[in-house]
Formats: sequence, C-alpha cells, structure tokens
Amino acid sequence: MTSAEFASLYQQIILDHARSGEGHGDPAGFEPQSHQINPTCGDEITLGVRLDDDRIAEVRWEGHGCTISQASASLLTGIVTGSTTEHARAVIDEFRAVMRSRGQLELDEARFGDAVALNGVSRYVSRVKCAMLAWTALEHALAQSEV
Amino acid sequence: MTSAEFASLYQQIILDHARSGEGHGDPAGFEPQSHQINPTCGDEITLGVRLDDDRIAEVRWEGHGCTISQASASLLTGIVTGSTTEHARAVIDEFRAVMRSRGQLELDEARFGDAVALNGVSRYVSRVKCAMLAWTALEHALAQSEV
Amino acid sequence: MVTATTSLSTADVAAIRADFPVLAERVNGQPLVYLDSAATAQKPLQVLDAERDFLLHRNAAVHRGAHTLAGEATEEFEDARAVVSAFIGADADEIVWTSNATEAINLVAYGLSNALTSSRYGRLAVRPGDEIVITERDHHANIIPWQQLAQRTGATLRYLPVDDDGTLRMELLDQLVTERTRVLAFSHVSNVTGTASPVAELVARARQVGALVVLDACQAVPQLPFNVRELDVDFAAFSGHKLYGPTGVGVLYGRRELLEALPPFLTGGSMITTVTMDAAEFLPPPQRFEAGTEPISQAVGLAAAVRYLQRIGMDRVAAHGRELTERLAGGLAAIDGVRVIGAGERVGLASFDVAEVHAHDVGQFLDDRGIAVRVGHHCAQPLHRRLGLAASVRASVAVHTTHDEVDQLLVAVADASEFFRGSR
Amino acid sequence: MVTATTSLSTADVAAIRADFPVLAERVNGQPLVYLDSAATAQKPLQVLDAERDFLLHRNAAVHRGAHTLAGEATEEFEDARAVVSAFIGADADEIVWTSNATEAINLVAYGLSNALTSSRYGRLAVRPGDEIVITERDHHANIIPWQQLAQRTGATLRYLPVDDDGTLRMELLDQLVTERTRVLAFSHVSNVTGTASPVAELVARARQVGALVVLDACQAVPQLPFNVRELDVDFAAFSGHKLYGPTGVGVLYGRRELLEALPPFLTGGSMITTVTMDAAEFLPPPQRFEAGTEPISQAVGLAAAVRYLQRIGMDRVAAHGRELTERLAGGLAAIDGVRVIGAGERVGLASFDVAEVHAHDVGQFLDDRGIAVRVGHHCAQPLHRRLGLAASVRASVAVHTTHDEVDQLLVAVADASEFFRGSR
Ligand SMILES: Cc1ncc(COP(=O)(O)O)c(C=O)c1O
Ligand SMILES: Cc1ncc(COP(=O)(O)O)c(C=O)c1O
Repeated sequence: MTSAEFASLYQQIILDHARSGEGHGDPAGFEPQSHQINPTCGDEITLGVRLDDDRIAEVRWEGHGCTISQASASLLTGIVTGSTTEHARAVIDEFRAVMRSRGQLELDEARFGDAVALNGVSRYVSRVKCAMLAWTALEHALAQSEV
Repeated sequence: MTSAEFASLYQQIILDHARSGEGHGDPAGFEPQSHQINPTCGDEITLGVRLDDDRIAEVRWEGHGCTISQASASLLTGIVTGSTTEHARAVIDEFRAVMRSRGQLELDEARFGDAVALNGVSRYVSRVKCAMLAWTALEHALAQSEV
Repeated sequence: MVTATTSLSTADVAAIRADFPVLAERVNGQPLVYLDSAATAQKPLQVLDAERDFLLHRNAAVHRGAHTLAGEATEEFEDARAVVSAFIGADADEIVWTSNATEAINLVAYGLSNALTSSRYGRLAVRPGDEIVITERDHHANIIPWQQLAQRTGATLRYLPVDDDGTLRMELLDQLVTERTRVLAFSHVSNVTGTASPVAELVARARQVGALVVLDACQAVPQLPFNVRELDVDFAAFSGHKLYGPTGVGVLYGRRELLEALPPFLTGGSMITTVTMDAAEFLPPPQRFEAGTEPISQAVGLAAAVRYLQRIGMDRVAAHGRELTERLAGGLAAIDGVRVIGAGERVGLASFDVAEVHAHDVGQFLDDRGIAVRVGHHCAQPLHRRLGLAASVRASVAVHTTHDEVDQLLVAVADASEFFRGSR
Repeated sequence: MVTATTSLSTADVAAIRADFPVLAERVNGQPLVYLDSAATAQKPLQVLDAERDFLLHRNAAVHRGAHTLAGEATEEFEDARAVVSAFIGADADEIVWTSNATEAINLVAYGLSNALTSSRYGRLAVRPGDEIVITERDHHANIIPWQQLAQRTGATLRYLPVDDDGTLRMELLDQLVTERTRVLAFSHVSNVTGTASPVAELVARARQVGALVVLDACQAVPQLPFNVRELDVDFAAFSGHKLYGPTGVGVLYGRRELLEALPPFLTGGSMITTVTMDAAEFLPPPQRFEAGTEPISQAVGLAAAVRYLQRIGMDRVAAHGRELTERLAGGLAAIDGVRVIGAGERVGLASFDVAEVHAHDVGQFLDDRGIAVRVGHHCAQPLHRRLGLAASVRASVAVHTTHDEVDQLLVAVADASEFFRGSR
C-alpha cells in the first residue's frame, strides 16, 4: 500500500535506528554542546560531545523529532564516535552536500555505512532539515571547541 | 487631429473660462475660506466666500491647476454667486454625483448653465478630481460657517 | 425562524472542482487530495483569468496616471475594494490593502506606537502601564506584533489562557481585561483547534472597558458569512491567499473613525497631500495606509475570488464546510490512538495527534497517498506547548472538498498509525 | 578596452513587442504608445505564463508544508530568490522579499529604530543626535520613511540640495555627511530627471564617516546592468512591477552582516525559531524579515521577468534605453516652449514642462493620441518645488519602445503646445 519511494525513505534500518537511538541520553556534563531547532515543526535536539584531544570519544543527545531526525541522530553517533574532529567536519560537509542535492548525489558507503539509508531524504526538500538537525548540532558543538 | 471626446472635454467655453477666471483673485479677508490640494498633481486652490446672511455675496479664489480645474472654479463662481448657501450645497452635491457617474449622468442646464460644458469630464476618472477641486473647497468653506 | 441552509450537492462540488484543475492532477501517482487550504487555498480559474485579463489589457499604475489605461486600472482596482469591503459588510473606505494578514496586524500595532511620537494622532497611543490582551491559542501573527508593541511602548502584554482542550478560559476574562486594557486581540477561528471564539462575549467585555478589538479573521472569512458590523469589531485582518485569491494581498478592516485616528505605518508615495523636506501631510484613510504601489492585480484577483464565493453563496459554503468538518473530526476521533485537538464544533479544519507517531511521519505517509495536510506547530507554538505537543497534523477542507476525500484521509491516518506503531 | 555594446535592432524590438500583447491594442482609437514604464512596466507573456503555470500546478504554502506540492512550491520560490539575487550580484540569503520598494525602505528605517528597544540588536540603533542624510531630489518613498525615523528616534534629517537643474550639489557633500551621519540614502537614478547620482563618490564619503548607504534602485535596475558588490552599497531597494514583473513584490538587498545585525520589522509566522507568550526568537536573514505568507507566485513571476531580461542581455537593454532617451530628451528640448528637467545623460526617462500649459492638459492631449505618459509631481514634490514647478510630464522608455514611438510623442507634444497656447 506504500510506494517504492516511501519504502526507501522509511527503510527498516531507519525505523530501527529511530527506535534504538544510539547515543540517546541526557548530555548533561558533555562539553561542547549545541541545541538546535527545526522551526517548521518545533523539533529539537541537544547534542553534547566528549572530546579526547582531537578525537570524539562520545556523543550524547536528546530531543524529540520525527523518525528521520531521530534515526539520523542515531546513525550520526555511530559514524563519528572515535573519529577525529577534522574527519567529523568533513563527513558533516559531505552529508549536507548529499542531502541538499535533490536526489543528485549519494552517500559513500565506505564512510557512511548504514547511514546510506538516508539517501532517500534528499528527494524530499522539506525533510532535509529533519535529517540535518543532529549533524548541524554536532557542527555547532565542534565549532565552539575550535577557539 | 483631436478626437470628438477630446473636443468635448476641451470645449472653447472651457478654454475661455480657464483664461478669464471669473472670481480669480486673492481671497485675503474673505471668510470662510478653504484650501484644497489634488494630491496626484499638487494642484491647489484657496477659495474664500463673502456671505450676506445665508447668501453667497462673493466668491474669490486663487491657485494653480490645469485647464479643467481653472475653468471649473470660474464656472462655479458664476453659478453660486448670489444664491443661498443651501442652494449652493445642493448644487455641489449634484455636481459631484454627475462627475462621479462615469458618463452616466448629465448636468442640468437650468441649474448649471455654461457649466454643462464640464459634462465630458465624468468619463475621465482621473480628471474628476480636477473638476471637483473648487467645489470641494466651497463645500468645506460653507461647512465651517454652519457652526 | 431559522431555515436549514442547503449545503452543496455532489454535483455542485463536482462543478466547482472543474474550476480547480490541480485537483485532477496526480501526486506520487495518486490523485491529489488537497486538505491544506487553511495554509493556502488553491485558486479557481476565475481568479487566474481575472488577474490575467487585467494584466493583458488594463495594467497601469493606479491613482497616479491621467492616461486611459491608468483610469481603467484605477476603476477596476477601486471596484475590487468595493467588492471586497461589501463582502464583509464594510464601506469601501474602511478597508486597507496590505500584503497579508500578518502585515495588517502589524499595521495596527505599529500605528498604536507611532501615535506616541505624532502630536496629531496622539489619541490612540499605547503607553507604559497600558495593557494589551491576546489569547494563548493565537497564531504567531497575532502574538509577536503585540509583544513587539509592548516592547516599543513599555505596555504590558497579558493573555487569556486556554484549558486542556484548547478552549478559552472565559471565566478569567473580566479579571484580565480591565480598565487598563487598550487592545483585545484574538482569532475568530483558531487555526489549530478550528473552534470559534465567543466573539460577542469578548467584544462586550472590551466595550465595557473601552478597549479596541482586533480580530484575526484569517480562518473565518473563507468559511463563514462574515460581517464586521454584526460582529462589532474595531479591526479585522485576513489574507487573500486563504480566500481563494492571490498571495501578496491582504485586508485590514478598520472602523472609519479609528482609521481616521490612526497615524500612518508604511510611508512613501500615494499616501500624502503635501511633502516638504521636513514634514509630510497624509491623505485620509484608506490611502494613508497604502504607501507605494499597491498589489493592484492581486486586489483584482481577490475581488474575483470573492465574486466566486458569492455566486456559490457563503451560507452554502459554510454548510458544506460544517458537514465535512463534522465527518472529519468524528472520523478521526474514532481511530485508535488518535487525539483530536480541541472541543466543540469546528470550522473548516481539525488538527490531531497520533499516539507515538510524529506528525512529520504521518504527513509523509499521507503524502505518499497524494493527501496534502499540514504538519508542525502551525505557527501556534504556545498552544502546542500548552497541550503538551510539539507538532500536530492538520486537515482542512474547502469548497472543492468531497466527502470521499475526507474518508480517504481517515483510512490513511488509520493505516499510518498501524504502519509506524506496528513497526515498533 | 571597452567595446561598444550592440543595442537592440528593429527586428529585436519587433520580436519583443510580440511578448507584450497590450502594445497591439488601441486607446482612443489610436495604437497604444506606452511611455509610462517608469511608473509601472507592462509584463511580458513569459511572466504571466510562469505565474499561471506555478499557480495551476505547484501552488502551496512554502517553508511550512511537508507534502509534495509544498516541497515543489518551496523549491520554485527559493529558485526565484537565487535568480533575482544573482541578477544584482548578491547571494540568495542577502535579499528579502517585500511588497514593493517603499516597504523595503521602510523595513530598514523601522529596523534602525526597533534596534533601540532590542538589547540583542542594539548596534545599529539610531539615536538622538545622530543624523540621516537624503537628497532633495528623492522620491517620497525615500524621504518620508526617514522623516518618520527621525521623528521616532530624535535623530536629525538633513538633505543634500540640488541646483537649478536638479543636479546634486556634490560640493556640499563633505559638510553634510559627517561623523554624526548614520545613514546616507539616495536614488541611483532620479525618477524625475532620469539622471544618475554619482554613486561612487557618495559611497566613498559614507565609508569615510562610517554611515550606512541605502540605495533607491527603482529606476536603475530595469535600465542598467546593476551589481550591488560593484556599487558597494549596504542596502538597495527596488520593485518587481517596474522590472516587468508583478505588483505585490519588491526586493531589499542587504549586505549579509548588516541583515544579521538588523532587528525584525514585520513579525508573525515563518520568521521565528521559538515563541512563548512572552518573547520570540527570530530566524536568521532573510527569513527574519519575511513575516507571514510571502508573495509566492509574485516572486516566481519576478524571477521570470529577470530571466526575460537576462535573455535579452542587460547591456543591450541599457544601450537601447540610452539611444531612445537621447532621442527623447534631444527632441523635447528642440520644441519651442518645452523645458526638459535636469542636465546630463538620462537613463530611461525624461520629464518636461510646456510653458504656460499644465501637465495634466498635455497628458490629456497625448492620451487622446494613445500616448500614455505620467503627469504630476511623480512623488517628488520637494524637487518640483525647488525647480519652480507644481507638476511635469514624464515619458519613459522600455525594452519594447521603438524610435518611432518616441517620434510620435515629440510631434504630439509640439501639437499640444500649439493647441493650448494657440487658444490663449
Ligand atoms: C525612484 C523611485 N523610488 C521609489 C519608488 C516607489 O516604488 P513603489 O511604489 O513600487 O514602492 C519609485 C516608483 O514609484 C521610484 O521611481
Ligand atoms: C489564524 C491565522 N492568523 C494569521 C495567519 C497569517 O496569515 P498570513 O501568513 O497570510 O499573513 C494565519 C495563516 O497562516 C492564520 O491561520
């Protein structure tokens, strides 16, 4: 009863990640932190990072949002935990480029793993912000630690 | 080289009145007075009345404006001088009704005399304000004397 | 004696639908079911044609030119004002064209602070110690302009709270609206609950204390016979684009003596009598409030939309809306896990929450079936927060909506709930 | 090396005219000669078609909805922003949609006083003792908003005077624009004289003293290649309807860091992040300045107008305009009793006075021959007063204007002079 596009947007892996929520929890004490809002729907995330030199030792976030935004936060956590902040920034840029490509670009499986399940989002302009929410929060958090 | 409509708007009698300007002169000392502006073109008139009980003994006006507005002031002066203020008010109302009628109504020759030459104006929406300028000034002046 | 108003028949609606060609198109392979008219309405061909015809044959600057086209354009533009003002029971010089309802409300709010610095228009000035009262269920367009007015003037902003189902707590009215209240602003029909405010009671209290009544009529005018004299409000605002007309045009109604007492807001050409380098003298309303070149063809388009509704008859439009909204709200309430927001009769729309499923996900599921609804906070964050929600789903009906479309929505919502909750 | 730009050939103009069907119509039995584009331009079919196509197939509320139509509408709307901003050399997030140029200038003027009551946006606030400088030949839209700003804030308004032919008295610039000057606002091309201001000199002086430059670009953008970075202005305003686009839409360009520092003007939906009953947090520019439902289809129409001009090429548009305006101004000056206002090269228009004949009468005479010109003070009373005139006649050219049309005007003006002066 649902179309192929819908099925590709809401793949099982997305539904699973939205439920399991890797990194989900109170980020109190995590520094740097960032709070982001999606102004259209009021969805929010507070995401904190524990750094170990230039490495992201741990990511913790909480908030509320749709399946896409929750799954995206969970997938992000898996991807960047343990990586250098420099790598994380590159990954965020790449993710944004793909999301904004209106279906023209695809995420690289080597770098994004399961998160390639988010590829379908880029065809839904109004959902790009949902997928970007956690990534923008991480970007802002890391920007604070730069100084 | 000009159309019949144009010729009816700019009849010789209008051109003559615009030049002769019955009542034209400095209204200093005339009370009541009113100053009116046509905001589109900046045309102005200051019109004063000398009353003799409830009769309009004399009308005096000055200002600058197009042929239609100048001729209209001149024709107005001829019509209302010597009449009662009540009659003048009725004549103003009638004149306005005709001017705003978009060519549907005509001025009554018995009451308006030569001013029937202004009939053509009502077909030119943007010129109605020109023709009305002096009449509005007289209306405002008379309204002041009512109190 | 009240006679039951006939609604629109199936044949009527079918004929109306032919005026909205987009309704015959497909979205995601499914016929479009447009249930988002409360956000913006689709425009009938009559509106598109009127605007195009104007632009093809009579386009010119209005109130400024002396040439033939300018005269014709001015006439048609002012005819539009006459049509739209008559539609709401106002005189032609009591409506001001704005760009939308938001700007209309801002015009009043800025006018009340501009009155402070203008000796000629001091009467309406809002000052420190004065109070402005709004409601907790207002649209942001009827909240933030008043917050800003309070900030500019030192006045205090208060609000009438709602109870757990979004109903105004009228028992608090007398205590909130007092002699200090200068403005009482509220929406006629809530764009979230779809329920109407008790306008008569609110107006009566405002009259007792001498407060101005500003009515946000955005959701009422497209759905109900609407008359500013019967409602006895001081100002009313609505948008063209929700009334089957173009974007870029809105309407502020103002009672004549109040528009006369209000200082200008936007300033520039076409609203003055005399300008020197030091000062300007302003025209009477409505021109005083219409600075610069107007939304000319948009006003013409809006008048065509109003004529379109008048041909159908607002009584029948309202009856049709009532039927559909009852079916909609009743049907939603009957779906397991669905909470319909608000209580009482709804006008043209219903918003709801599906337990454990985010509004965005529901919306996406519906979109996959060609059903367009609105998801989010609908520019009413305070109300959503009060109701314990971040976002909701809103379905709204229009003259072209069929019973069958409502039923399609109901089935799809049940399926969406099943899909997302089943997968948990 | 400067290569001479080719202008439009007779064949080019003939092809362009086919896009403007009104030009084939008759007025008072004569073919329409539309020389009033500086008031409002006629719109090519490409613009009407783009707007209608959007409304028929993709109409929806933008930035709000999650359904397919809303997504498509948002994309097209934001594409329009990209097209129009690129056209003036700005980034997409540096232009704000307004309802017209007048509102764009008001937005800046109100922003500068709103900054006073907003702790977060205090940097740009205009205060007592500050000065605002405009020019004596500005349009009311670039005079009255600044008078009002001065009135709201206690700042002082000064102006750069013109000499007897309407030229800015640049020798007074340094003395008028000082360390106290916060804003220097002026028109790029005068809508009365048609002459351009020495923008580079004015901007240089503003930079020396740290004043903001606000450019009224209404008459420049339709006639000249226009680039905000090359001009190095802080803000620029223009209207869609003079650029062959719809009414109801205008553009404010603002340098990114200034838009970021400017507090909101109109407030309401779609410009916030968080709203409580007490306070609101605002989105970054341009959304912060776009409250409520945008002029959506109008922005789409304006983008189509810009694409239309880009296909012709602004260099050629400018060359064509230059040719015609030279012929126009030269021809008028050669008519006995005609005084052409202003001195120097004119851009797109010329205004004139016929000795002893009122502008309204000249306009009516021309209209009788199907020639549409503007008569009056053209929203520039101070300049007219300075030049000893109450009103003047203005003829303006467009991409569709022919040399022959200019010649028809010249003959008709000579005949009008003869008709009215002969009768004296
Ligand atoms: C130089 C100039 N500035 C401002 C304006 C105002 O434009 P609008 O009426 O479209 O706001 C105009 C046109 O009327 C103009 O020519
Ligand atoms: C109740 C209500 N008020 C105000 C508005 C604002 O209307 P607009 O965005 O057209 O200014 C809306 C619609 O968004 C509304 O539903």
